[in-house]
Amino acid sequence: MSVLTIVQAINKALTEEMGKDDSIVLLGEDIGVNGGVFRATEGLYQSFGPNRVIDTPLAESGIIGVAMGMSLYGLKPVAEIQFLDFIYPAFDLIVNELAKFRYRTGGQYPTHIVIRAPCGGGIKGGMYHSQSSESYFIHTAGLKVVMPSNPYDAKGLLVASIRDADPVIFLEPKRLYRSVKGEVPEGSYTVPIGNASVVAKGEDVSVFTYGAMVHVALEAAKKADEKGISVEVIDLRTLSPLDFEAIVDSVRKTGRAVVVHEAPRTLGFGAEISALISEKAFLHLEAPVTRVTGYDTPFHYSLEEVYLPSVGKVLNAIEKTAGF
Amino acid sequence: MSVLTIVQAINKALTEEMGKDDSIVLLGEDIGVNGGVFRATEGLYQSFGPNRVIDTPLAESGIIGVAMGMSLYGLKPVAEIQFLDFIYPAFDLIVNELAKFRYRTGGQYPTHIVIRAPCGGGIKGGMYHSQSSESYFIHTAGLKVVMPSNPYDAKGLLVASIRDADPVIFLEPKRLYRSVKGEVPEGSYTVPIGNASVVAKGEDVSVFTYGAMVHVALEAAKKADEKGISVEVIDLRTLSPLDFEAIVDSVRKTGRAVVVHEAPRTLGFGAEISALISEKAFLHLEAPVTRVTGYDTPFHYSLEEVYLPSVGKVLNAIEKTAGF
Amino acid sequence: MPTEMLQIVNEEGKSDSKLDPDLPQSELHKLYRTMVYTRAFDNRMIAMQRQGRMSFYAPCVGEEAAHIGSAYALKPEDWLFPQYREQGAMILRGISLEQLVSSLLGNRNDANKGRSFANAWGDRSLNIVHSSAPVGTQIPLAVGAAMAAKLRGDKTVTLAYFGDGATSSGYFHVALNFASVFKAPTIFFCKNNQYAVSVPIHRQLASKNVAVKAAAYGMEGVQVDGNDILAVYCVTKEAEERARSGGGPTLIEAITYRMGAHSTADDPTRYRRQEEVESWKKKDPIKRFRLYLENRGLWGEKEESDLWTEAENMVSEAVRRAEAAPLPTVESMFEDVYKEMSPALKEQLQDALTSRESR
Amino acid sequence: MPTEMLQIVNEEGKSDSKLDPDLPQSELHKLYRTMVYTRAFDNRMIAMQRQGRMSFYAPCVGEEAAHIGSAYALKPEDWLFPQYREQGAMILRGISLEQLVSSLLGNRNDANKGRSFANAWGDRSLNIVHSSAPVGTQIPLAVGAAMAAKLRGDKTVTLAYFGDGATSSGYFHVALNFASVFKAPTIFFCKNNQYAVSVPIHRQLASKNVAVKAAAYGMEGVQVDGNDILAVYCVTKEAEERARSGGGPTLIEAITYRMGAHSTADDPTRYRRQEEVESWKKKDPIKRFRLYLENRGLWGEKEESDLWTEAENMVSEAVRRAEAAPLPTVESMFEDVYKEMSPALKEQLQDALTSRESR
Ligand SMILES: Cc1ncc(C[n+]2csc(CCOP(=O)(O)OP(=O)(O)O)c2C)c(N)n1
Ligand SMILES: Cc1ncc(C[n+]2csc(CCOP(=O)(O)OP(=O)(O)O)c2C)c(N)n1
Ligand SMILES: [Mg+2]
Ligand SMILES: [Mg+2]
Repeated sequence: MSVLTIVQAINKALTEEMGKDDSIVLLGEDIGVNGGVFRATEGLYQSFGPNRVIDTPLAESGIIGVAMGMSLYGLKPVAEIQFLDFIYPAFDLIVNELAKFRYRTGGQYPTHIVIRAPCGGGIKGGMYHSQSSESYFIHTAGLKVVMPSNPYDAKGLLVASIRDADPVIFLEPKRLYRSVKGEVPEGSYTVPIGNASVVAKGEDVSVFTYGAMVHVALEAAKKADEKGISVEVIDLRTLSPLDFEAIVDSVRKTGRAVVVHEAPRTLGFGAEISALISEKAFLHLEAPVTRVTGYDTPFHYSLEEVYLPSVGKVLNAIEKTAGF
Repeated sequence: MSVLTIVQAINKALTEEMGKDDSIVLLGEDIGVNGGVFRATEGLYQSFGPNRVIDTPLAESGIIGVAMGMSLYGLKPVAEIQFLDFIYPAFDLIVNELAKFRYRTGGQYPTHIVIRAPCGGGIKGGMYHSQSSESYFIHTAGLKVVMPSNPYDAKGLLVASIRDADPVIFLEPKRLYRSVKGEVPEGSYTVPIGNASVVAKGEDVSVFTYGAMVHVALEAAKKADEKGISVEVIDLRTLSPLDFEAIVDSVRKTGRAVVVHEAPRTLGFGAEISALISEKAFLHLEAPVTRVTGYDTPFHYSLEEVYLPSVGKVLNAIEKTAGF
Repeated sequence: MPTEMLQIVNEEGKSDSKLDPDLPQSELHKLYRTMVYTRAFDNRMIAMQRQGRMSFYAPCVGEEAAHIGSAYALKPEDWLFPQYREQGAMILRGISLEQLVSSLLGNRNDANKGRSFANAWGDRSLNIVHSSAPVGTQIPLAVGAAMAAKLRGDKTVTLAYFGDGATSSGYFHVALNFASVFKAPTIFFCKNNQYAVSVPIHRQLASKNVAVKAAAYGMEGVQVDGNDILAVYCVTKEAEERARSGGGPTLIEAITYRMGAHSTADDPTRYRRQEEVESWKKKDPIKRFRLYLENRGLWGEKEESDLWTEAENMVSEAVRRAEAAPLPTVESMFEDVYKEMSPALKEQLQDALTSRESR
Repeated sequence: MPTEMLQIVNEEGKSDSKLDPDLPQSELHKLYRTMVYTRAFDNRMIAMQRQGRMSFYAPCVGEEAAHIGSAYALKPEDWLFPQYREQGAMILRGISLEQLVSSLLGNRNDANKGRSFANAWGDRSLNIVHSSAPVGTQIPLAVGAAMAAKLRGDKTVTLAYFGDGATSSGYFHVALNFASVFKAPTIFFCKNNQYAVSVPIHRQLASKNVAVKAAAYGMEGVQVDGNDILAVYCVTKEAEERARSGGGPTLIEAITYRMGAHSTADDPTRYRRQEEVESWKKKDPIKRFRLYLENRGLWGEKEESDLWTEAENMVSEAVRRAEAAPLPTVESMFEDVYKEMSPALKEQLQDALTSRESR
């Protein structure tokens, strides 16, 4: 057990899994000698050499295409996309090939791949270093989508993703990389894909969120508590497949729900959660499901604090929902 | 006034607008001498020549990139993507550049572009000639997304899109190209972007849909009527910006809503409609908003009738909602 | 820099004896049989589509030498990444005719479980990666598989087929660049059939030819007469040896012609003249190889008519069996999206089953 | 096929008199002044970022000759499509220092309205299309603008700047292919600064160099000493004349070196040796051009120190003014997503205003 940051936990997961399974290879831009621009792959090039920690030319379609070809052959590639904002040159390969390969080949060619990408705002990176585009991947059948919010989950979910037989988009909230620390066990453990986690128990309002917003929601919950509103905060952790039982269970209890995410509102994940709650817990609902989200604009550079959901905005929504 | 198919109405819109405004140019694969694989551009090469009807090399990123460059310079390109399923090589340019150009340049460089693409199933085209991926574009701030369901709207919306100063993704339900006919006026008229249309008036249940599913919904509505359920069918026509007043008005009246689309369920447009109804008409709702959608699988080739929403499925949903 | 297109057998079926690979008779017959089977298959599938028994088909008429000759140069453990117009390579490798038809029909016996439209063949056990419709995506996959093989210490070579149209895609460039940087044992095999649907090669690219593009990657590039199966075999063999011995990738451009329509949905009279088609008929790769065999005394009228009868019967038999198979089950529509069916998909399967029952 | 890198002025500042374009003294001074202003600007921005007054900056130290010399060869009506590391070209064209700083700070005076991160400069009135972060996207845009100009009958030329890393992107290939097929009047200007962040050129590509890639498009390709501003000017001028007279596109590879870090977030000591950096310091383009001017008796100590004082003062003044400006308004965050604010955005603007008030 040691206290690690998220980026250290990710590094540990990669190091330990690569040590155990030599079919795991890493590919990405600047992940080798340089150790990754966020240092997630620090030391791995030195430990596993250039054949397993591969610095690629600057082409995301090459990274994903080549990783997919490797996986068809039997390897388990873990690709790093330097920023989620730069994944789109590979979008065709991800949506039309990666997500459909097992299906269209009648199960003959599964693609055992993890795509890691730092996501989200909060580092003053502007519209091309802050995007939260999980909706595109959640909407795509055949992909799994995972986003941890703390070091323990980061390691456990990454190990689970690496061992998962399906392609996993593993999103890392970059503003948490070094700002959140926590106990992380040495050695192997997994956090199962598909299970949400109740990070604060409560009775009056359920808040569903994930990634960096978990911490914003927890702070808002604390403030709401001071005002006499008991808030349950659920960290979804896995966005696809979704743990909708956990969502329904919580709403059955509280009758009120708020969804928080950084991604733009329209067709952000909040829309799906809201629709699911309507379908599965309609008679339990005592207030409209409220969304606190990024706005339907490109991510703003100098006003990022206005753009992002804040403790204040989440608290507002909790109060409004509780008082409905 | 003449009776035209949708593909003829589109052809008319292009012909008339190009005749009036020589800054309009067409780009795409096989749109020139060949007239487009669906014949939407038939005769235009002959009328306007190779400088304005440009057969491109096989690269969607080239089509969209070059069209965008042309629009920066002051032209109004209309790009054809042969099938919506093949738009993804240009996804980066669409999401990271086209959608953000006006914004990131402080309004200095708007991009006046229409991207036309045949979409949807029903022609036994399998997973790469049947996709309904409107969610990706609706979720992307900066794009407008339009989908007509009949020849009149097809012409009027396309003219409006060509004249619109923002980038428009113009989706054409290919199974309707020749199967739906209707009166289409000669000469100029527009159907405004942003307005839904009530295609059947009703009192008990509202059905929200668009594109090919409008016809499925209308048939289901007729059958429901025979069973004593009065159904209002709303053709959304414009998916972004959305006419949410029309949605809310209808739900205020009926208290019950069904959304129908071909796209996969999770984060399909039904999710957003459901969330909006919850937010804006919660107290009017007497039943959960029900979604009838494609499934969360790649589009199936030989079982496409099982995959697609059918009159039977929509009728089921209407009855369930009405009886809730 | 490639300057000349390699040809071994000319249009009269005469071979250049200095270049002829002198394959044994049995091998020559195998190649010719595969060509004829492929042509018979094409003819029949086009007819079936016209009869409304199939939704769509893309024939390879005229291009048989290019893909059969190249596939023949590889070993069974080498991996093929087809585009979609390589029926002959599929047949040569051993995908059964019935399987090819089952896949086109999307029936329950289809190894793709009825999910793939048109020419999306492949077979894991034969090291053929199923083609898909999006043009060009297979090219980087072939590079990745080759890099994996190299990493594993296997001597496997991979070959990606693609058309002249596909050379315009970003994938072509990205894949050739990766392959050259990582010295991947990959053969990039371009079937330049002069058209991408209606777009002729000179509007697809402005370089002298496709082969010269190899220079952009410091790679060997070679042009071959794609209607001369022996020449195709020889250049591919050379590329295969280079790849297998660690010499890295090769770009091959096979000059051929799409004698038929792009697909059953296409009408080529809209964009090309009949004289052009006629001029290429003289270069028909099957006719040429038959003349070669006849010139060498290895083939005659009798063998020819027997072979055609046999091929057509085999295709008919395959069609009969494939058409007898039922559609896939509704359950199978929800399988293989993931290894395990997700809770959401289980619900959706129930919905599909219920809807089917209720009407 | 380009065989040799063009150099006109050597490291001692001696020019080859047969090649020297013999620019008038005032023009030479203008070029040198722009180089010095650019260096002074870079130095100051790096310092500001270290002081926490700016979130991020990517300097162009060492590459000034490449982009200033090339931009100088064009006319004001020609369009520039920068990548992000061409501050000198921005200054030469006339974007004010204050505007450059305002954009980096994202303040209310920023013409981009505070929306763009880092080096995303541009100006509609100067025919500079704002750069963005995604590598390579500007290349096809430049081709489209050139095709539009040609269609309109304008004599405009467009120039796309990009790095060695960007040559690996699909955009590079797709754009050069379109440009060659349509004979677009575009100059593709690659600033080969030897690195893409940490990845050295020989792991980025395996061709002899970048310039040879022109052959893949039947295009002229030329290599130039990117630290020699006169040589850069001359090759770009030639390309500009070819483009303007209907001769089509050119690919230029300027050999230079990124003397500093990739950006303020980067630590180059992790991936390259100090000796390498030192060896390139000898080739510093500003030093070389100063020697050239001195050798020709056009420059001296006094002019040098006056110029530096002036440049530093001007940068300071620009910083002072930019830092005094407030942040953009909340309203402006919702403008320019569309020409007219949509109903949904109006609602969201209200939400943003309310949230801001409430805490
Ligand atoms: C990305 C993409 N864009 C467009 C299409 C539609 N399309 C199918 S085949 C084809 C032409 C392919 O030409 P080529 O690569 O020369 O192969 P050929 O058909 O000649 O064998 C086109 C445009 C597609 N399948 N994928
Ligand atoms: C598509 C994309 N992938 C990755 C990045 C991250 N990134 C920013 S600059 C850069 C290197 C660019 O190298 P080069 O083109 O040589 O330009 P230079 O920085 O050397 O001027 C990378 C990888 C990006 N901006 N865009
Ligand atoms: Mg072709
Ligand atoms: Mg560089």
